[in-house]
Amino acid sequence: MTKKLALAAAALSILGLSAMPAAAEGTLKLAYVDPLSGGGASIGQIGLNQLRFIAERINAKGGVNGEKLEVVPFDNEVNPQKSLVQVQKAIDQGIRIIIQGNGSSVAVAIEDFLRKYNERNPDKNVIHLNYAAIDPILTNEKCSYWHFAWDAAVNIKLEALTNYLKGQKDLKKVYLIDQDYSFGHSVADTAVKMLKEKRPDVQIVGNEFHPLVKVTDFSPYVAKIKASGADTVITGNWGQDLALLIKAAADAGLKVKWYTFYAGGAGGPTAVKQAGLADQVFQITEGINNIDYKPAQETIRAYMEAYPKEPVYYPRLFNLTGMLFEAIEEAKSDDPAKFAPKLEGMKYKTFSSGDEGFMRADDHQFFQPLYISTLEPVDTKTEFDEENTGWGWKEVAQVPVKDTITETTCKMKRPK
Amino acid sequence: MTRSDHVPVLQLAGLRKQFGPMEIIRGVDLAVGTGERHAVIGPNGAGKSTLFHLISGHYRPSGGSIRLRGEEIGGMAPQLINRRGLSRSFQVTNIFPRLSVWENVRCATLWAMGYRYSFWRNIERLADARRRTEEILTEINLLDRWRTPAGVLTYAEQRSLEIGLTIAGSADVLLFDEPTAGMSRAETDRIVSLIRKVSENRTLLMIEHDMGVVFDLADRISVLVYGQVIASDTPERIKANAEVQLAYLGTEAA
Amino acid sequence: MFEIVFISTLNGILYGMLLFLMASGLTVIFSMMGVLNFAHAGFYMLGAFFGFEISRRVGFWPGLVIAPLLVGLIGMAVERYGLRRVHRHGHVAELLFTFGLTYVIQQAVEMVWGKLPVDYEVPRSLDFPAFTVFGTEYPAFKMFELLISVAIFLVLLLVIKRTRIGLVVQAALSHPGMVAMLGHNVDRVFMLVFGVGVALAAVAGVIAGPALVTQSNMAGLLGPILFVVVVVGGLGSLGGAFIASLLIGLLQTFAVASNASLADLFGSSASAGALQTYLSDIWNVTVAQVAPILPYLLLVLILIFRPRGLMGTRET
Amino acid sequence: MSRASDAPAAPVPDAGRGSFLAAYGIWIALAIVIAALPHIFSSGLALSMMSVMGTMIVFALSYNMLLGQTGLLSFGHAVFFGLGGFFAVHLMNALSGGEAPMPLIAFPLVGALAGLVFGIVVGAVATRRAGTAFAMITLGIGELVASSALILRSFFGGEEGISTDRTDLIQPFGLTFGPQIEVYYLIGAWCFVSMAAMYALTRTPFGRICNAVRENPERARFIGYNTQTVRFIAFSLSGLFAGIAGALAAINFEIMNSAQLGAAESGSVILMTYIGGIGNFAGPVIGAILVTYLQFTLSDITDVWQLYFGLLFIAVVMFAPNGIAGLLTLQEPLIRAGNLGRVSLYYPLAVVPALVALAGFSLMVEMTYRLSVGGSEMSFLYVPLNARAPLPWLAAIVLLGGGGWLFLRGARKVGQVYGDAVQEGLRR
Repeated sequence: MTKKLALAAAALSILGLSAMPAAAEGTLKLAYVDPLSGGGASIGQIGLNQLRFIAERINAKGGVNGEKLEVVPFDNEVNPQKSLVQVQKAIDQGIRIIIQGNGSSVAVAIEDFLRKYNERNPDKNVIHLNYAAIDPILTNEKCSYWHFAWDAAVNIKLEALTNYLKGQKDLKKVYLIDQDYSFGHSVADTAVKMLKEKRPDVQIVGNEFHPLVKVTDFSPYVAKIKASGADTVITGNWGQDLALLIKAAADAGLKVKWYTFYAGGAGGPTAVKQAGLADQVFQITEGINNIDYKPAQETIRAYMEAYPKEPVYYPRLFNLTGMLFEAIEEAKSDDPAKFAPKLEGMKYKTFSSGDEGFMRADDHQFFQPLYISTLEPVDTKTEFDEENTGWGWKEVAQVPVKDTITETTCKMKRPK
Repeated sequence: MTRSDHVPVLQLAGLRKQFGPMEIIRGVDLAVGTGERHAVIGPNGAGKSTLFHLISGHYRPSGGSIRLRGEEIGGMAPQLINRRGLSRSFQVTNIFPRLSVWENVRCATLWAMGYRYSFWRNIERLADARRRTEEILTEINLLDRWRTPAGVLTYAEQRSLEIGLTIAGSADVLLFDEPTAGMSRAETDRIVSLIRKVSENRTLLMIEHDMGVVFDLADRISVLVYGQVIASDTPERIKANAEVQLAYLGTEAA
Repeated sequence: MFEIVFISTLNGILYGMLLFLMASGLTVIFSMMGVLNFAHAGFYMLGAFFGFEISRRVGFWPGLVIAPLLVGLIGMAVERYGLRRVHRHGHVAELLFTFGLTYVIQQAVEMVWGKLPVDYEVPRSLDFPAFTVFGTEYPAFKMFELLISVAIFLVLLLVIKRTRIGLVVQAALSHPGMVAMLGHNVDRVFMLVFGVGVALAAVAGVIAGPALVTQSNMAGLLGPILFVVVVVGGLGSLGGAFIASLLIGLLQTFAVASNASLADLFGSSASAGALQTYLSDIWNVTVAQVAPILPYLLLVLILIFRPRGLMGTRET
Repeated sequence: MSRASDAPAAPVPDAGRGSFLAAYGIWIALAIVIAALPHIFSSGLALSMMSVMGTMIVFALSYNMLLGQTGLLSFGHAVFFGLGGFFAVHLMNALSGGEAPMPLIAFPLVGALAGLVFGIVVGAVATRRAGTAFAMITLGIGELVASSALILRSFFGGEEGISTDRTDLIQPFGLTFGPQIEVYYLIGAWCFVSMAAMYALTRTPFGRICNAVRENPERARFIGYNTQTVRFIAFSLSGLFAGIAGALAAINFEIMNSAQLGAAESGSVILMTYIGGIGNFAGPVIGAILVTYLQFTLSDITDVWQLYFGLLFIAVVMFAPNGIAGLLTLQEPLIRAGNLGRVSLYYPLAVVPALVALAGFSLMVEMTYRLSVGGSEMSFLYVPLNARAPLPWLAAIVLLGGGGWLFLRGARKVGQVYGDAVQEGLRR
């Protein structure tokens, strides 16, 4: 029996399963836990490409604190349980920085897991850097010292959007349509609340929820929007739920303004272009490629030389890594326990425009200028298109940092 | 006719079965006495198998009554009829092919032994079920094949097992649907003596095409033609019955 | 009111016809072979992607012909070298085989075309609004979709009722054993039927691709609904599939149009209790929110109360 | 009259007259293995992987009560897994702070109860039919529950799911269940108990009748059994064990999510069970271990691992319908005849070319994938190559074609040798 087990053990270790050797001296490993197979893989792959691009550039300049960067990808299939396994795997390999973005469910699971893990292993802390999950509970009810968020949370985006809409006088009737799950509901609830505060004159003529990724035919929903007489639709829909909605609307000849969270997400630009809705679909993000800011433009060009198919998708990954490396260099240590305090309150010139943002210490949320932009065929002013459609994002307005600040209910528990 | 005391254990009255516009069983009256060996004969398409399907609960009658010991069973589910003591075999072998011969027979003993859906008793510890299974296997002469999966038995062995499954429970009314179909002379003889043995102290109703078997085994014979019983009597009188000769034996003679 | 009823009916019919376009192939396969092709939606997706590849090289119309042919050939190969082999292990094995096939098709499509939607465009010649009712435009392409569905329904009916091969198919429906005995090469008929069935799915794919989103998850999105259609209609019944498609199309669009919830029906629940928070979810949910799960409810109900389906000829 | 006393040609099974060791040896060995494993594989990853394996063993075995034992193909088994886990998590949260005298180790019972109750409710509907209709009902119910889970946010926690802290309960014997090793032993213990219970279940009158219903439902009715009742009981009990598995998953991950009662999870258990083998009690155990292992590791090796996974499943359905366990039991007559050693010398004739062909095939797959994601430089089995160059493609075709050809010849030879050896064993 023991002999067999020993054999099995040998076989397993050949396959790289039992305890991995600790990280080689002089490298700083970053675990990238995101979907790399299955439905969400394209998004995960884009993020990974960007992260690798950043790491190569840093390494070419000598690394961080003299350490070379290595990005280690872990495929989580946007599944919370699989993510925890992958985080465990990363920790086993001696990695202590987890970069993750897609899926609030995953982010919450990792945040919870690391909170408990760090409590149970106080001498070996692991940090969670979140570049895309924007459910407000991440930085409110569930906020954790070991979690930092770089994308603006739902309530922050809506704060910015409604502040922008304050000045839009042609806005009279708003229709809300969202996916029937927690994110969709938090978009709808927050939007209703903020619109009532800031534009009491605006009528909310519909507040619709539809099942998540289950609807093939949106024409009945479009018929309802049409019947309501809305001039503006606000939606948190993403992926096919957005693409199908927009296409159905264009098919039915619905003429409204679309304020979206994720028109820039995978498949969004393709759908908008197919629907022919130039200058009608807006998104709110922390940056777009077509902002006239030299350092960003140069980086994007260099990036697109390495990865010709896609433009920079996540400006926030540049912010995240930039701040992370600054913190590590300031702390002269890659131990999260040492560099996390440096991140708290850090001010940083954002990638897209060079305007300053800051990491709020109260809830570890990064505040930055946000941009309202619209999709239209590229022209002389706009250099980069999206998804090879020949259409690109054009800035409509910048919402300054001060107009994005929201309160937090977070009571941060800091380690002693 | 000493074996039959003429108290009918199974009684059909005005039994009918329609499939769409087609009426297959057109008012069958039949009485089978306790302890009797009763054969149903008739030309192909007369409705013999349909009749068995009605009695055993496979089909629901369109009309008429089926009484088992005076109790109406027409339209009951097969398992309920089986639990009332009527068990049947099938014309096309109908066993549990990937279970061993042993498990086939043991499964058939369980309900009558009172083990039903028991999921808390170790089946290997059920000595009575084991004994009963061994008895049946001895009776159908398959004891030395007990480990074999039923599906790989020879045809004749499968027919024996079919009979074994039918008698393993506590049923005392047995319906055999062409037990000797497709067998050689020697195999037929063996099955006949098996049937003779297992139907001791039980009532037997069988469909059979082999007239040798019928006249050898049966105490009484009923003749089914076009969904109706045209005669029901002792073998000798059936042989002599002109109507039967015309309708059935006559056609075969020609 | 009339406006919303009219528009909903129209939308329901359009959606229902798209469902039928896919369900027809599934029904043909089941009625002939007794196989519920779990991977049917996968072939639909293949049709869409093949159509996309062909349309960007030589145009939409050749794609409409070539893509279903290609998919049909693949389907025949799958039947010949895969399905036929597992056939002897019974229906569960067949179902599992096609279940595995959905995985493989999905992964293969993702491998070749990636997971992002591709830019599959409506052909120029049909890219205009056909008519406008109550201010809502109906694109010509959707009318084309409707036309094709009805045409396929009629052609299938004709083929099944009037031609020799159709008679063989029909005979196989009621007397599977007899057909082989009559000297028909059942193997070849099976292969052909499977090929034709999946080719019909591919036609649906080529047409639905530009109208909806051509993406690697399109199979998973429509697949389950498809089973609802064929089971509700009655496995193997073309007429049943037609009616069930319309029924489900209308059910969904009308449900979406409704904003009623239990709270509206009975007034908001005042009874306090521990279950209050949990119940409030159910209480306040609108019919529109649950619209897309209604078909599954219908499926369960049908299977309980009318296991043969609406028009089925045999119990499943 | 009784001929039963005549000595039968082969001894009929006897009622547990074997020695204690023969009857329970394998279980003792299993307990020892479960206890010893963490001392051999001690990394955090290995521990959490083995914890998942234990959970999945229970889940797959519970599924096989339906598919393998009773012949019911369900596409919605994860419903009970998920609900078991959710109820466990909710109760853990309700009792947090350690006020109630319920230690963590008792929580799988909560899952069991939830699984049983929902098994009864769903089973009452689903088991009215068998075969394809049953499969479709379970598919429909699975979709229904999974979709409803997103609507009923207070119970299922919406997208984030419901999380909990397993250490926040009363802690008898100083077991905090913070460290993964303690959780592993909890899961191991429950896995052992569940395995034993499910094995025992196959050896009861009910277990045998399930087999009979699987083999021939019609005949089962004519030996007195209501097949619907049999299916119903099997379904309910299988829900019970799925619920235990769900609760174990909840304890292990400390979070439950609506994805866990969805189609993907249901599909995953079908794959596990079938790949392992549905005809043998050990099959699902093998399947759960292997598939979990592959799920953990394959994604590190290739991005298209799910494609290989699907192909593996299809290959099993086509060529080894009894799964891996079935292939192993094929060796049994050889072992009995004592010529396994000789025959197994021939296995490389089939296995080696198969591996070669597989290498060729996966080389093609990987190169196609590389081209489709844009790029051409890659490495395959540590060999760097360019996916645009003709040479690797040529090599792939040669590997696949040559390997395939040799495999067909080798497999035929192995089949012959195997058949002869079995025949020889029978003659002896």
